[in-house]
Amino acid sequence: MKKSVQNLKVVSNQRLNKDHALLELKSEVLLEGILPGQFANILVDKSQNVFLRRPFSIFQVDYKCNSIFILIKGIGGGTRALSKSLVGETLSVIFPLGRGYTFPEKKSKVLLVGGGVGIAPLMLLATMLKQSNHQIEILLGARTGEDLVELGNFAKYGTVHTTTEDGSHGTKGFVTNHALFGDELKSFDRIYTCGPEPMMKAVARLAYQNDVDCEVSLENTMACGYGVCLCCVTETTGGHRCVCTDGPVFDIKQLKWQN
Amino acid sequence: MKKSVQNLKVVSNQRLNKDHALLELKSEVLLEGILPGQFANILVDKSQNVFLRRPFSIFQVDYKCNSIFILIKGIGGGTRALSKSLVGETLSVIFPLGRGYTFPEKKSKVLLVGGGVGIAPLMLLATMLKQSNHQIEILLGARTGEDLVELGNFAKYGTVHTTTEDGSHGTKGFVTNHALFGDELKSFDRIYTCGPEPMMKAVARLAYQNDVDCEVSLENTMACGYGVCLCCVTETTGGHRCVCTDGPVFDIKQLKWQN
Amino acid sequence: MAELNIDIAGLKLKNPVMTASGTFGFGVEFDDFFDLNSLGGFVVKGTTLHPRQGNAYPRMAETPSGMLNAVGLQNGGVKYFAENIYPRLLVYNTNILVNVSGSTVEEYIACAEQINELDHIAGIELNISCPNVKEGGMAFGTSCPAAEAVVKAVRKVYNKPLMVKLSPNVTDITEIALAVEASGADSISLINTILAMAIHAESRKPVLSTVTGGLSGPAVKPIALRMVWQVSKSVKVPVIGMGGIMNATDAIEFFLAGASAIQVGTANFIDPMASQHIIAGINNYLDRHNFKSIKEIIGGLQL
Amino acid sequence: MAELNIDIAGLKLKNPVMTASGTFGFGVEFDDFFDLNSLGGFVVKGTTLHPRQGNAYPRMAETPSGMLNAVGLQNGGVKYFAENIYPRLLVYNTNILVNVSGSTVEEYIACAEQINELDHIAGIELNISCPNVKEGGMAFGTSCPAAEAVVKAVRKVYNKPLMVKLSPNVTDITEIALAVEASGADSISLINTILAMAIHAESRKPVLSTVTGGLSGPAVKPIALRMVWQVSKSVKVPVIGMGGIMNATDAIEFFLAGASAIQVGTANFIDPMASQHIIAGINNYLDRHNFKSIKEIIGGLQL
Ligand SMILES: Cc1cc2nc3c(=O)[nH]c(=O)nc-3n(C[C@H](O)[C@H](O)[C@H](O)COP(=O)(O)OP(=O)(O)OC[C@H]3O[C@@H](n4cnc5c(N)ncnc54)[C@H](O)[C@@H]3O)c2cc1C
Ligand SMILES: Cc1cc2nc3c(=O)[nH]c(=O)nc-3n(C[C@H](O)[C@H](O)[C@H](O)COP(=O)(O)OP(=O)(O)OC[C@H]3O[C@@H](n4cnc5c(N)ncnc54)[C@H](O)[C@@H]3O)c2cc1C
Ligand SMILES: Cc1cc2nc3c(=O)[nH]c(=O)nc-3n(C[C@H](O)[C@H](O)[C@H](O)COP(=O)(O)O)c2cc1C
Ligand SMILES: Cc1cc2nc3c(=O)[nH]c(=O)nc-3n(C[C@H](O)[C@H](O)[C@H](O)COP(=O)(O)O)c2cc1C
Ligand code: FES
Ligand code: FES
Repeated sequence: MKKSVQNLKVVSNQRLNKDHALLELKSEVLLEGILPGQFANILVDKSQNVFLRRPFSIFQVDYKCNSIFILIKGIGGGTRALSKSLVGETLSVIFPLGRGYTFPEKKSKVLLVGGGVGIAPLMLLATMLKQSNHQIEILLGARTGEDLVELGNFAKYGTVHTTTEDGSHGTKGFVTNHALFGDELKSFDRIYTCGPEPMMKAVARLAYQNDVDCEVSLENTMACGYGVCLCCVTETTGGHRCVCTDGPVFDIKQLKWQN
Repeated sequence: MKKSVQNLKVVSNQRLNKDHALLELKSEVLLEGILPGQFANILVDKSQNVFLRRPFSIFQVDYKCNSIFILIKGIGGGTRALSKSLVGETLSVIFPLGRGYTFPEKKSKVLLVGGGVGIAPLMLLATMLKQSNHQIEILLGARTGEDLVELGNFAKYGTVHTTTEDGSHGTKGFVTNHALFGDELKSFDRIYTCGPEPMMKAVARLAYQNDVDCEVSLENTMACGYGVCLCCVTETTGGHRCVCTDGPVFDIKQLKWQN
Repeated sequence: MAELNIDIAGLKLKNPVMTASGTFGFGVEFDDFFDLNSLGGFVVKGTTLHPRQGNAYPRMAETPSGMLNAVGLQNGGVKYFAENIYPRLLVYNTNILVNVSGSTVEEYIACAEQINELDHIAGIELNISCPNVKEGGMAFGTSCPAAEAVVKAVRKVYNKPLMVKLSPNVTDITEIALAVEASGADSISLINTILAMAIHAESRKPVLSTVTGGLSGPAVKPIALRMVWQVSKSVKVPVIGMGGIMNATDAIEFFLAGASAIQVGTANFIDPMASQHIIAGINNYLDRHNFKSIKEIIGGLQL
Repeated sequence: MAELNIDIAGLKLKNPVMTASGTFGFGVEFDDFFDLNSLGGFVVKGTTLHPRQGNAYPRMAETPSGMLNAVGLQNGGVKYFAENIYPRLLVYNTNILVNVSGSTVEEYIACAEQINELDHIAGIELNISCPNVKEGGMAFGTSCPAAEAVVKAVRKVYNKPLMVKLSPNVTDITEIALAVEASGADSISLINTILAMAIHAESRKPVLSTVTGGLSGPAVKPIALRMVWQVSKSVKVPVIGMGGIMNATDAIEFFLAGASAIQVGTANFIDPMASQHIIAGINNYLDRHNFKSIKEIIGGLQL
């Protein structure tokens, strides 16, 4: 789908817990072929301290209703204002942006690892992997059990495992403390991950060590979101590359994350 | 009442016509002795292009409910955002500010002349003049009949006359075209006016010519609203004076408006 | 419909709206959004003689009504531009300018010489004002002798319209403007970004890898407007104004202050369609006020 | 509760939060809002030898995240201050500074001499940076020799702490800072407002009666922060930072950049309680990060 600036109508805003909201945004333009990992850059016009757009993964696409879903965790002015969007309002959204996760060519066993709001791009990914009949294990980490959202929906697409830092849900610790990162790891054909950078680096390190393919989705701060400001670069084997256009999804082999 | 910064709760927001709204704001602090012509400086925190507070006359005070009323005409970012305030929200308001209209010492015949949203300070003025049994004539001017608001409430306090530029309500023309500004003008002890500056200047000129006392309420742009920035000055017989603290109400004799 | 076309010392613009270097990529990135031929012109990314990796991430900080950048002229070098980008620009029928930077006068010259060979490039915007590189850059734009040296040198090797872009980081912008005019600039564009800084209080670290960066966006508009006004009163060559222009009203302010054309920069990030809305809004303003041509409002501030 | 007290070259502040000249009246206007003794200090309105009417209305323009002012040092003159305002300030138990301006060195001297007689005034903030007056004002702050002349002259007649306030409208702020330090300044405050302009597109007129005015507020914060950082690395005297400080986070940024104290300016207009919230917020920050004293974060930026 060609990127464009659209005014999308908020058709629902579901509060999932104290700081997560799920927005459904309806488009007037026919949605087509949005890839998991692609994102939307949303204007925040009701917060005095926000100037730039804010990028959000496309959490889910409902082609029947012609709407996209955005999962928002309120952490600052922009995300908090957006998470309070009223049904009926319109939001100015540039989408779809960036390169998404790639799909395995043959039937594979894949591991999706999400940390915090980094679970956002994994829902659409899980949905589409399931359509191609891959075997999917999903590992979601958070600080506490209360911070874990949408487990039920993830369960539709694969086996869901969890870790929490306080042990209130699933394995206690970080995602990489989970048994999946033990001997079993080698059995996966590919790992897809998104979350805080230290988490993704830890996942990437273990993927390297176990020689498993791994794609990560970066969250560098962005000014434009479509490749013209050169603000969002990450160091790659090919030099500085824009996370917004060459990513946000990168194969860890492109990144200098070996150690 | 001592001026203070308060968070006032919006208890009602009534839309009067396409661009006028009437807000009722409830205070936690006991309201006392607010004078007509005094104003409130309100923070606009939901509009990206508004930085400074916006000043508004105190339209009415309900001491029983401990609330003040603000009449807002949407003309730009600040007024439009405020006129959309939701019931239940709080607004940061500094009030009461400035010097209000003064009251005649003896029982008098007074004329209140309001133009556009300049009618705002006249409602509380009319209310309080009525309490002291003065004889009150109220002349309200607007562009069209649709722009005239709150006529019914004004009628509780005095005889209401109107002028409209298109003649759709009352006398056609400006307020100074009304018969009240003919021979009858001399019969008034005092004129109180608020509205666009050209209107107030025309009223002041006629008041001078007919030797009638006249108080005007100015609307200079303000940064602080309480006398510390010196941005809102007007030229007076005593030099530059702050409209926010020495006014907004001035006796025309203080101003250099003779011609 | 008022007339929007304007001649900027040899550059024939169909309308006075251009887009600013570093905020518009190579233009091609906007193909999805609108037809680039609708623009008066566009200025491509800052180009240098040699390829540059630019500065390390983070290169951006959001600030009140603005942003800092410290991109540091990341680009493939002029040769890469000529070979890989230039061919893709041939399809556009509008004025394309290349923004040229360098660390030494020699680099400026060598880069300009190569651009002189590119027929479809309408002109050079000489960047003597980049605050985000260690050597050269802004230094050329903050002293009259340095500015004169580089403009004179490039003037000698470049035959087409030469627009010189000034740095706002100076005590007296008119001094530099006059020096640049006397040295052969055909037109003057301003402002580049203002040297500034952002700190992350919680981590006690600078937000940018380079500590300081360049401020742009609406925050700088009042400063830019003042400088455009000062410069356009001082020089005879046309002035191209920029700095925080977000909408047509902002653009009109710059024309009134004396700009013959404007560039849209940071606004492109907030709304890729900004330049389009601005063109439409200028038209609307001229019609509403019964002006027949954009020329009638240039320098039209009523004192 | 961390320690907030700090010594600024002889000025003993109970906390590092002052309020800025021209944004705090004579202080007395804030009595309704809070107890002024809670402040580290406050700087009263710009005062000149002779009374000044200031500029004509309009003197103010709102801009994105900021404002322009062109008050033009309206004040009753130093004699009026000494006779009518000073007596009202005797009740306060905090550092009160008088901000002194002049059109000539002689005026500065005469004004400072009279303030030298006022026991309850803790120091002078020498304003060599006002962009809103025709003569003098900013001119003293934009050239080293002029800055030196005025600071040396005032230093001779004034025995108490002398804070010199710099103009940001310069190519290299450290040059001026060093000149001022060498000439006897006990401390340096910055920044004053940035020369800027606003135009009303519909009426095609300048918004301000003076056409240009001084920009303040959050819009300038990144520029102010950069200058405070540059200056505090260059000079040995304490630096007092200001420019767009709206909340405690902003204040912390200035301390990290090297400011030993800060001044709250335009924020007073948005919230008269701003300085109070900032004091509380600084306390909270220090506690959260386990700092025992404000001194631990001054210049604490981690590069
Ligand atoms: C491609 C992409 C996809 C994303 N998808 C989602 C999503 O689906 N759901 C979601 O809730 N969030 C997502 N994010 C993150 C989201 O964009 C940020 O949380 C948001 O921009 C923060 O805006 P704010 O105004 O709320 O916070 P701000 O006030 O801007 O920031 C709050 C704090 O977070 C820090 N911070 C903010 N962003 C970053 C960053 N990128 N790197 C380091 N520190 C940062 C700031 O320094 C500050 O301390 C995504 C980001 C990217 C780049
Ligand atoms: C003491 C006082 C009492 C007031 N009482 C009321 C009231 O009760 N109800 C009410 O609706 N309004 C009142 N006003 C006017 C109100 O404050 C302004 O309409 C408001 O500040 C405009 O803000 P905005 O953001 O909507 O418009 P902006 O976007 O700030 O301005 C819109 C347009 O109006 C022009 N403009 C705005 N204010 C002024 C001004 N003061 N002088 C000249 N031009 C101006 C601007 O230049 C611009 O062109 C009062 C003003 C004062 C000073
Ligand atoms: C991310 C970014 C990159 C920039 N790169 C360049 C550049 O390469 N060359 C240049 O002359 N100006 C560059 N600029 C400056 C802009 O062209 C423009 O002069 C400045 O941003 C002010 O305009 P604005 O406020 O409309 O953005 C850059 C600005 C930004 C924000
Ligand atoms: C309305 C107004 C009047 C000012 N008057 C003076 C003054 O008389 N003397 C002075 O040194 N600075 C004056 N200033 C500058 C402020 O003290 C301060 O340096 C500047 O506004 C930057 O800080 P801020 O962004 O926090 O306001 C004035 C500023 C404003 C907004
Ligand atoms: S965010 Fe602008 S290039 Fe990526
Ligand atoms: S608005 Fe600040 S003094 Fe009147």
